[in-house]
Amino acid sequence: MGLEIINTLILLLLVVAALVALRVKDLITASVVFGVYSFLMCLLWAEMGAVDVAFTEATVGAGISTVVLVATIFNLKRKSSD
Amino acid sequence: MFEDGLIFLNELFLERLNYVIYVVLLLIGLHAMIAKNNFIKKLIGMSIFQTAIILFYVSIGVKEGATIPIYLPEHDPHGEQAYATGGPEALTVEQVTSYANPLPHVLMLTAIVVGVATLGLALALCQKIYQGYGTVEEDELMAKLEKEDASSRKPKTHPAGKSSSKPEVSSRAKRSGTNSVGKTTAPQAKKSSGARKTKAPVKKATRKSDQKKGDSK
Amino acid sequence: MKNTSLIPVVLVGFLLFYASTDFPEWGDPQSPASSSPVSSHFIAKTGVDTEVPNMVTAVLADYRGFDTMLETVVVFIAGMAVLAILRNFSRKKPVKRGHEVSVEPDLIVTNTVRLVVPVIQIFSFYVLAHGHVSPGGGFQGGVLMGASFILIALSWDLERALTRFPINRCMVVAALGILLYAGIGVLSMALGGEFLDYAELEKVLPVSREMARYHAMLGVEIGVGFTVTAIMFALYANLSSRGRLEGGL
Amino acid sequence: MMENSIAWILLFPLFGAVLSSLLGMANRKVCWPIGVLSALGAFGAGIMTLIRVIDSPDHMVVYLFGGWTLDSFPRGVGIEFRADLLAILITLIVLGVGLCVAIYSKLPVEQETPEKEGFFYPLFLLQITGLAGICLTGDAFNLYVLIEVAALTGYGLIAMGSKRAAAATFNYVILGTIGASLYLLGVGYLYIKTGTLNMVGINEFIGATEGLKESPTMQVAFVLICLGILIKMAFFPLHAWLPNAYCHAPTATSCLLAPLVTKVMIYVMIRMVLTVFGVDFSFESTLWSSVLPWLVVIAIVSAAVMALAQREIKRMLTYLIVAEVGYMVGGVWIYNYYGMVGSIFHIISDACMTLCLFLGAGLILRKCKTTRFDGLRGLFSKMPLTMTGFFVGGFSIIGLPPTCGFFSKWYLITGAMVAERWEYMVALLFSTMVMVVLFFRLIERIHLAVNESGENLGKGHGDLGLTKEQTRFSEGPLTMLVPLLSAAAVVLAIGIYNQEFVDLIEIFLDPFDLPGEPLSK
Repeated sequence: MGLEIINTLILLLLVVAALVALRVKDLITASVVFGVYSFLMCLLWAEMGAVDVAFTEATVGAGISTVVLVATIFNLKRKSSD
Repeated sequence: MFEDGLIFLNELFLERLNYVIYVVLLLIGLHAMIAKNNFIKKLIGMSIFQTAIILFYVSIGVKEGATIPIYLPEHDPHGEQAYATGGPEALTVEQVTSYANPLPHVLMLTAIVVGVATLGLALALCQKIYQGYGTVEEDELMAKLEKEDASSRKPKTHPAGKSSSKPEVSSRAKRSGTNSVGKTTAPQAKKSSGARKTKAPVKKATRKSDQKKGDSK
Repeated sequence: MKNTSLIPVVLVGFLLFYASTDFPEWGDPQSPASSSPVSSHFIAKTGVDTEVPNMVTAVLADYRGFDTMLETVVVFIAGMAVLAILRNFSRKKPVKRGHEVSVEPDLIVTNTVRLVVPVIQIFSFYVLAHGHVSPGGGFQGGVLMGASFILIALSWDLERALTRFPINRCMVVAALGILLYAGIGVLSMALGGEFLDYAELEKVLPVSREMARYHAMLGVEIGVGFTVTAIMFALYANLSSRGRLEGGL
Repeated sequence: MMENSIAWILLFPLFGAVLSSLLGMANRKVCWPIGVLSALGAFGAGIMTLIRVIDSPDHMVVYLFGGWTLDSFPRGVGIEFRADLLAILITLIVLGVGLCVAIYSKLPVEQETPEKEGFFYPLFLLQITGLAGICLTGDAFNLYVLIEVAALTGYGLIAMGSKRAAAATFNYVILGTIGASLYLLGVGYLYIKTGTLNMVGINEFIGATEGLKESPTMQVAFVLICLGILIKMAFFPLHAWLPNAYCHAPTATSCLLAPLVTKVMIYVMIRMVLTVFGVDFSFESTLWSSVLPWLVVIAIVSAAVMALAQREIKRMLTYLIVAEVGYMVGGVWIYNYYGMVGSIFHIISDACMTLCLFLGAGLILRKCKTTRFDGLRGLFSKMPLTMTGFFVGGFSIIGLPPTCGFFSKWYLITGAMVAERWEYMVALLFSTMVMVVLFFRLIERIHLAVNESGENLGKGHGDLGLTKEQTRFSEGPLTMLVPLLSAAAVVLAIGIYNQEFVDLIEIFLDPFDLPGEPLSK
């Protein structure tokens, strides 16, 4: 039962993180929140028994994707219109 | 009828929360890809869309009470048990149910890789668009593209053969052609907002340097 | 505009909710996906077929090795395409950006990185080589390795990272990774099997058919690791400097 | 070599890509020969496989990667390539077009994307790998990976052009990813219900399990897969990415992508309908199969009208592609024998004629520096061979005998008549009329000096109104002209030997229970 509560909590946080990442106007914040989203996703998968997928998501989604997004945003405008 | 509904809701929100949340995330991502104006936001939406699908696949692989798909020591092909019996043996049916299904995990490893490859490529495209047009906002880009089209068309038209129907045709062609994902904008509205906004980047360009200095540190 | 773009979203959402009423029980071991002969075979026989304890690695690199080769190719394509899009050979004139600042790298940061990078790199080798037994494998190891170079670029500057791993060498390493992967496949084809039929490698390796698969999988993972390391770093190097490969963030 | 010929179809371009990226760093000059040679090698392997397929008793060659043979392992443990007659025919078209464009690409690449040969040829060859793999694979998830291989190389190849191309590609990336992801989701739904990813395995499971055909999950899976593929093939309301992407792409890229990508996706749809879901399920899952034919009619008519509004050859051709996609999708959903034959035959012939037109447009662009209609005055007397090749493609799109376009259209119309789908037939005839108008307007302009408003600038009988400069004979370079002329020859040859192709298609369609009598019986 304890696991299910964690599961539910993560799932709800995921939706929150996704909405925040898409709503904030500052793109750096958005990409960091997206990193948080990826990491929550990674936790969820680890909990569901997909350790390899979780590992990959931790390195790629929370790591490389965020770094590459930030690197790009530094070369563009930081503010978004929506 | 009412009780059926309650049972359904209970099932939906307690046992199948994963399936609900994946659909919600997928729709959030899809909506962002279609409706967001900023390209980076579109790409974040794209990643959310893809991870939602991955979440769905991983949910398929879950088995009640099963462990991760790595052999426990007693089934390890290089473990003591295997040496004692002279080699690894196939698992029995009961033992099979004690491991999670590895196939969706494998598929999703591939999908994650494809996702990051697409993201990298799309970010490179964003930079190239920004180098060319100074914006990564869809409406501003559309306005600039229309301007560019109009100016590239003018000098080539023959002065004698310039017919009155020309501009109408070209705008019609564009309406059908340059329609993008966010094709739902009425062309009229796009034009007016574009005209308003085209002035902004000029001003911003001068301010950009100090603004960015502030941003970077 | 917001409202019209909701129409496809609502339609897709309706479809998906409609379908999910019909899914099998959550986590049911008897559901078609979990009880199908294919996944039962993976769970029951991976040890017999390949002697690899981590089923995911075995399925990834051997049973569905062709998929993984194409996945590596996708990574390679991304690197090539980013280079092709961003490199501008005709105009070499550097464009000075507003936010570029020329301060010395921070002492604490650089010294920490100096300590951390070797650890990350050794860990990435561990992840790659230990992928048969624990979570991990070529892809994760490669990403970690690439991340260590990105860390160098972040804490000093891009030039410093590029002197350690020049962009041309990146592309050579990436291509070599694919060559290694496909080469193992072709070698097994030359020895009389199908493409990627690692078991045939027993003819050149002093081990059994199962262990030949085991070792060939390691070779394949190394190939994946090569490509991913190089491309992840090349992606960062190009994206952070608009393809000019200098300055960086 | 012989028994592994299917693998070599993919391996030649793969190794060619790796080699040309490695050697291209040292010397860019070697990239083109490597590209041509590996395309040639793949084509040879394709021919070899075709011979094997025709010789084999059940017209099928199955190749199991990794040696996971069917007699000791369950089906779907490894990845399977299945070359039946349809698959190998489409593969050969892919490889042939690839070879043609590889030869053609030498000069356009040097001119339009200078110093980028080391990137162009690897991406070009991997595109061929991806498309050929899509045709051959027998595994639903492997198909997704190959679609992504083809898509990513396509993005890279298109965006190599101008900055405008990058803007067009971005839309392609977003829509293409939506399409591929929807396909992936559909495969997930299939997997949750059937527990296998192998196409034949899925089909057997659907046939063997009671009540699976009525299950909502299967229905939604079918809709999602179709939706994803329809986005990828630029079916009319979802076509927004195509015209801009192909217009602004470098010449060699548009010559490779325009004939192949949409057609290969239609092949995927046919494969899904026939092999994966089965005829019964696909055509009797009520809602979708009654909506689609009407969408097809709208698609054909509106794409034809939009093509009519264009004043530029390349852009006009892109809308023609969208209209042709409507033909082929319609042919599949007529749901009878002739429609299916017409659809498959039209994939083959449309690939050839689109190739012809785009190669011709590339040559025109090189000579005139523009593809706008008013820049083409009197081009025929300048480059007669090029224009002949171009118009062979044009006549084939209109559907004049003896080009291959006539015969495929003939089957489509026969199918529509037999199934009494009059609305589809009217749409077909309407778009044929539009194409007649389009091409004869072009012919007028290219033969005579006619200005934008249609007024002839000539002085009288026998005077075309051309200056000396405009009539000086100057054909394009040989590496570009030869592929164009051979493509034109192939268009005519397929038209003349159409019966042989139809026979092969009929052999393929024999086991599927489609309504309507086969022609040969």
